[in-house]
Amino acid sequence: ETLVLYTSQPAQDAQMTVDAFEKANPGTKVEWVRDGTTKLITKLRAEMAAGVVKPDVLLIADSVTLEQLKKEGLLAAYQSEESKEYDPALFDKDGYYYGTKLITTGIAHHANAKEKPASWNDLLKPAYKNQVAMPSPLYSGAALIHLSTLTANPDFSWGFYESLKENGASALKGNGSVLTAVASGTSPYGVLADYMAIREKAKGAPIEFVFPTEGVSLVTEPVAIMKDSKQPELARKFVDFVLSEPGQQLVLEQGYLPARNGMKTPAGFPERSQIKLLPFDAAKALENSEIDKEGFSKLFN
Amino acid sequence: MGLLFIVFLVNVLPSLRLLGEALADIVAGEKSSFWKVLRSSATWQATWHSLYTSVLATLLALVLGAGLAFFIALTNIRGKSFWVFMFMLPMMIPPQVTALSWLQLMGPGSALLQLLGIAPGLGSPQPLYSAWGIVLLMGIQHAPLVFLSVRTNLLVLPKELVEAARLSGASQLRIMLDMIFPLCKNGILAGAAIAFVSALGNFGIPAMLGIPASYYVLPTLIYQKMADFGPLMLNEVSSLSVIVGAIAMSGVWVQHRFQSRMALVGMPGKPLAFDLGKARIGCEMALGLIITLILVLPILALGASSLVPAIGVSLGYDNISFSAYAHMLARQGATWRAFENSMLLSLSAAFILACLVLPLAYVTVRRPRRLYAFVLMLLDVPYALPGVVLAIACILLFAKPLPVLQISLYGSLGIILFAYLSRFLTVSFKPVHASMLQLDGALEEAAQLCGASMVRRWRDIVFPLLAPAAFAGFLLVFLIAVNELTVSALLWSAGNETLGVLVFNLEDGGETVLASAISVLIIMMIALLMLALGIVGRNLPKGVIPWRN
Amino acid sequence: MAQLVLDRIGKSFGTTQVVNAFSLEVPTGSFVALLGPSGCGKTTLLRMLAGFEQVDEGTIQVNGRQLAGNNLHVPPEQRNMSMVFQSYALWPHMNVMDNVGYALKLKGVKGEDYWQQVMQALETVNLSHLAERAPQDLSGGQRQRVALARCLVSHPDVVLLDEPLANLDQHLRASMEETFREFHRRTGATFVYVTHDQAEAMALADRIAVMNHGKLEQWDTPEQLYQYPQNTWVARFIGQGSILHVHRNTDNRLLSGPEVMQLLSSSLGSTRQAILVRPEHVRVVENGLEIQVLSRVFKGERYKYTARLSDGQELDFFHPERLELECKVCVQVQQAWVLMD
Amino acid sequence: MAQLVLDRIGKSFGTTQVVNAFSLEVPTGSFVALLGPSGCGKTTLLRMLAGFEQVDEGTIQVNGRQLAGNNLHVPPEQRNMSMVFQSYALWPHMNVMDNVGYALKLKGVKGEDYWQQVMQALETVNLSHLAERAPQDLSGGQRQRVALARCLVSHPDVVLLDEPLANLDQHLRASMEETFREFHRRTGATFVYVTHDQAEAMALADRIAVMNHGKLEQWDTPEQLYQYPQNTWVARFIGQGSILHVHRNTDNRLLSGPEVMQLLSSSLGSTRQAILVRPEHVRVVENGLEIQVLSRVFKGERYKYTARLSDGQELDFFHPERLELECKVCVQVQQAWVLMD
Ligand SMILES: Nc1ncnc2c1ncn2[C@@H]1O[C@H](COP(=O)(O)OP(=O)(O)OP(=O)(O)O)[C@@H](O)[C@H]1O
Ligand SMILES: Nc1ncnc2c1ncn2[C@@H]1O[C@H](COP(=O)(O)OP(=O)(O)OP(=O)(O)O)[C@@H](O)[C@H]1O
Ligand SMILES: [Mg+2]
Ligand SMILES: [Mg+2]
Repeated sequence: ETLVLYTSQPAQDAQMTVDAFEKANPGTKVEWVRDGTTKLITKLRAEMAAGVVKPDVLLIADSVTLEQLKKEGLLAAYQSEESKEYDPALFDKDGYYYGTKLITTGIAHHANAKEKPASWNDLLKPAYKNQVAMPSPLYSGAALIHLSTLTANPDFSWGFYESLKENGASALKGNGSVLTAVASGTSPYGVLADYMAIREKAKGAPIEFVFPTEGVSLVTEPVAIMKDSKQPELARKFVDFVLSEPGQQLVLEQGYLPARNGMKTPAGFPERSQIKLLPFDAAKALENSEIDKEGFSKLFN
Repeated sequence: MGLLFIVFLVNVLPSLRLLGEALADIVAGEKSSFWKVLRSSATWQATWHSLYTSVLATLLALVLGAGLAFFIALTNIRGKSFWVFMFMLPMMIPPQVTALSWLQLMGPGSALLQLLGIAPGLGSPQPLYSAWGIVLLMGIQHAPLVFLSVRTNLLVLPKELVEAARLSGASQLRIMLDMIFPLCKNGILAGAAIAFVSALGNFGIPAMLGIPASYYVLPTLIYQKMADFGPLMLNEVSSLSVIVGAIAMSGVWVQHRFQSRMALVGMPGKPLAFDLGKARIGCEMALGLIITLILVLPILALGASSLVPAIGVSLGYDNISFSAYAHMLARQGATWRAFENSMLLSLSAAFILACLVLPLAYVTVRRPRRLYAFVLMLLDVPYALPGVVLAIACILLFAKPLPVLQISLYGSLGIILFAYLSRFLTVSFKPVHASMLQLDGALEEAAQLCGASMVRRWRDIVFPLLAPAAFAGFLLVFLIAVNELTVSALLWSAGNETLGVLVFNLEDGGETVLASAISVLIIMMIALLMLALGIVGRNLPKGVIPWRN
Repeated sequence: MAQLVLDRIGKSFGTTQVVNAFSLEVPTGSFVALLGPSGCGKTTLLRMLAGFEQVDEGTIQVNGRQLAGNNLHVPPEQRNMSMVFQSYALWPHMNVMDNVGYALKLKGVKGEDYWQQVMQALETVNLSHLAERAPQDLSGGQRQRVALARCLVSHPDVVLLDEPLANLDQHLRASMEETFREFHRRTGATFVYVTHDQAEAMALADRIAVMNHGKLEQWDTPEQLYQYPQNTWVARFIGQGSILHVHRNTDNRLLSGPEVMQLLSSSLGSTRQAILVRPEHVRVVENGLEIQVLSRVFKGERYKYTARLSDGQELDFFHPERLELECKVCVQVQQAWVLMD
Repeated sequence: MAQLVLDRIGKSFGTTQVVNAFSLEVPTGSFVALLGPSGCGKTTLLRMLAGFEQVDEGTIQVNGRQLAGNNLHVPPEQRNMSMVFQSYALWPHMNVMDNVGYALKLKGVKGEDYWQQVMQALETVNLSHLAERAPQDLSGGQRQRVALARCLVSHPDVVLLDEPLANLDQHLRASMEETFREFHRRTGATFVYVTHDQAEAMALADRIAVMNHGKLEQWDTPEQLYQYPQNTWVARFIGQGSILHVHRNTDNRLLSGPEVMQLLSSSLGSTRQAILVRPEHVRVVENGLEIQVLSRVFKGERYKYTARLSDGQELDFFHPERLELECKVCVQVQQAWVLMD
């Protein structure tokens, strides 16, 4: 029996997940394709246009994308037993998708940077003029969620982005570019996903990660089952596996915050309870995504 | 006719499929995605940016590529083979790497600038994040395309033509302007057309340098559209691609417009040797500097970032680490498989194309028809499209098993090969076509009278005379394809990963160090391969292997 | 007798008519020269024979088999002809030997046989010592000789030669002419020989076709052509000679010496005619027509002079001795040919 | 007088010595022909003069200024020479007019002036009607004429011509020869003219250098060369003529008719010598040396015959009438030149 998985996890992590699943379910085989979320969805769209749908399970970066697919009726609902152990904010209440880990977006800075930013609003100070890099929501799903989270938040709203722009912040392509820019000192400060900075720092890179005082935005790397899956049974098993305790243990080993309650945190991260999350609503974010992107591209073009 | 059919299949079909997708909802009138795209001001701004950067980058590539070709082929500079070899290599280095190494070179972390004491402070504005940066890097990246094309052309110039001009009293400069340029017009145009089309479709460099400066070109805009997960995404992406295709076609139209058949009667002379006199050593140093900038520095940067424990750490004696290489050897399975796949794909694509392109060039030159002229313009479209878009077209075409044969290309290496054939057809076609335009027809006629059938004539006369150009095309395709990323990114599947995909996936996952290590290995392997070819190629006709004189 | 027949062949490039209703019947095995001024269409005609150019009008037949015309076009490789190109068209990627032997290779000739035939062809053109050279490293004449050897090595029905000796010196030329004659005799092939050199044409050909502006002007044996040119243009073109205008008084075409002398000394009447006086028919004598020497060209064995008659017309003649310019001498004309146009 | 001086020039390609200790002094403004068999090194010599090939040994000077030799090499563009190439070397990307006018453009000639000079050059070669054509669309002879016009339009000190008339018909050739003479007179430039055609060389040149295997064989005026060749090779090469072996009996070099006739009828002694008999010095007479006709070639105005003497040697001669092969005739030889080798 073969299950087809489309995932945006880094290749090594994906391989780990798949190996563990295959081990837990002898006789099954997982064919997986790894790519950026954008490309995966593009591939999926092209397949759909050609009348063929390959994947059974999606495990991709953000919930907004899945919300869109759900709206189009492309996903299958499944009420997993494991969901009991999860914060209801982390999965779709109809069971269309489940968050598997917590990837927050905070502030990274070069180890030698003059300033030590502590809050989002620090980035608007004159000392940071022309020094801040961030991933562009036009390319990165996580960045879009970050944008939606902030703009929907009355404490920030669009004014925050306008000020950022005024302060000369630049939008790079994705989180990878921001990491490189910060670590190499091209831009000493950056808006970045937590695990990237923390993992690099562990390897010795001159980079620090800060969870800003106002809170962080969050992507959950959700898993979902395609409606046209030819292996629905196996697909459900996969979802259960990812959400199960051993599955979450893997997440931990890979260096991410697991989504499941009661798990430990990986080295370099603060306690789960100390991370303050900014509120987020996937459905609303989807509704606003056009306006958000438009607003952003107007601002930064 | 069969030939045209193959070309149609490989080349035109994907473009048509995209056009179909773009116009799929045209019945929706005002609301259709095609109109929507056309009405959007972002589209036109990106179009303008695309044109601007591509044209300028083409000019730069022309100056660099043609300049070096002239320099190396026409002067009495020493070590010609070496220079040719060195100048072929930059094509191997993925644009992102070049971009990155330049960014690092000119950024605050630059070891070189720090050494000189002129390193900019942390976070100071990066001059490369601009249209000019894009132009600069694309120009350098595509210069070898022009270089090979022009060089091939230069080698067949009858020396009397230049000598006659010298006797007329033309200075070396005038000879360049009045003789060499016009006589190499076809090669220059062909090179320029490839460079232009490459620049038009280039995603890596504008993404790296343009996005931070909020400078969007069509490929980055297309990518942006793809991040728009809605159901209309494909139509909009296709519509934008239609614009790219249209620009590419008009570029190629310009090329065909100014290209002319110009049979060079007379024996090709020994490469002309302008005497540089005392300037020679200076010129050699300048060449060395250029090579350093476009080749050595990026490779050093790559090497450096493959040896550090983590990105951003500056390399020193104490922290040098071979862990990336060790890691790679440990999981050699995937690396080796990717290497095999890429080799297989690029070599077979290059080979099949060489076989396809020779008769195509022949037919279009010897029996010109209007239809051919049109087909020739279409040839460039798949190369001009951003790779992702071409990949979409291929998925659209092949996601279902082939109608009659019931074989599914999708999910196999086959579909990647198909996409490569489609994409690189023009790359291998251009040099051959340019050479064909200058082949004296009497040579073939003489064979015809000896009773040589079409096939024999081909084998004995046309093929050997076009071989250098065909090999140049082969090499170009091979070099570009072996690292190819954007097309294979959407088309690969487990077990079918290519080198480009491997590197990209590592990079995307933040594993820059590993990615650099693999890149270094790739470059080393290819360089070794090319050297080996040079040795094996001792028996090939003169001029076939560019770096053997 | 079976033959090569051109029937009202026409060819235009764009709007210029290059060959115009050209008809010719060439008996099999004959040696024909095509003579005409530069740009008159000789090469074009040859290329139509070889099949490189489509004929626009008319037909070409060889031995009753139609080769071209009426929408038929037998490709060159099936015509069994061979050709020496004006530009030689040597293959730069093959050495001399391979160039010459290519046709043999195509026919499957191999080994000792191949080698012998090639070497023999190279020997006839005196090039066996250069068999391994690349064509780029040969002198102009040597290239031409390679082209010749290449043409002769196969055994074609029809051999087309486009100025094959233009770059050779007189001796090589004479010996190549001999080679042609010999080869022609041996093979019985039909030779069509394009040249601008009349001496060559006359020395070699059984018959000569004189062409002008794409049209056939005269088709005759060399002797006939020289002695009895059909019109003024041919008279001017073939051989040297002066065309003089004299009073018309007879319907004879060939005028005897006394007749010419009488015409030249009498004044021009209302009815005129043109006569052709060949320089060899003019003798310097003690008493005769007085003329004044205008120019002198050294020709080795003799000088060629142009002189002015008393009425201002110019007359060419040969004389073994050196005469000073402007001096006056007396000449006698021994015969002349009346031109009708 | 200032002049072009070649001093012991040598040149090898690989191991073959192509030009060998070649010395020549050419007075300024003279018209020199370089005559020699195919492959003897004429083109190579010309290319060294122009500066396209480095000389291996020796020096070249013009008007006392050294151009080549002793590690000096003035590049072609600074030599103020011009050249017609054997392969024409027309620039395919320029039309006829631009080809011709290029040198003028380089000199900054513009507008009306430019146009006039170019058109004039084209008119001298009869090509003004083709000014707009591309060289590819010209016939062989037309291309050659364009090359000529191109060479003549600038005003070079030295004009180098490599078989410039090889592809032209006799009339065009004659008129081009006239053009050269005229041009030479007008400009006073030094002309070095390579040709394989002796008639041309003799008609045009003040002096002729005869070359063989890269060596200078004789350097003389045309008349001298023709009448008094220095050795057997030159005698054979220049003009037509028979070389006969006769008994040596005198130290005279120029033999009178009776002397020759006597030598020819007496038997060959132990000491032999070679004599050169030009065909024009052989007359068919009633009584004389009996010979048998072997071959006949039609030459227009006359026939050229080869005949066998009673002792088996062969003799060439001209005769206006047609003689049958194998028939016997009597001839008289009017003079001969003794060859010393
Ligand atoms: N690049 C070369 N390598 C070797 N030999 C060469 C090269 N170029 C010319 N030769 C030889 O040098 C000799 C002289 O050549 P050159 O072209 O000067 O002859 P030429 O007198 O002009 O003859 P032609 O009348 O046939 O043009 C020839 O025997 C030729 O084969
Ligand atoms: N491709 C072409 N387009 C237009 N005109 C052409 C073309 N080729 C030849 N011509 C013209 O056709 C005429 C005949 O050319 P052709 O080559 O047959 O002459 P030719 O008799 O061989 O002359 P030559 O003795 O000079 O070689 C010439 O006036 C030439 O300019
Ligand atoms: Mg011709
Ligand atoms: Mg020569």
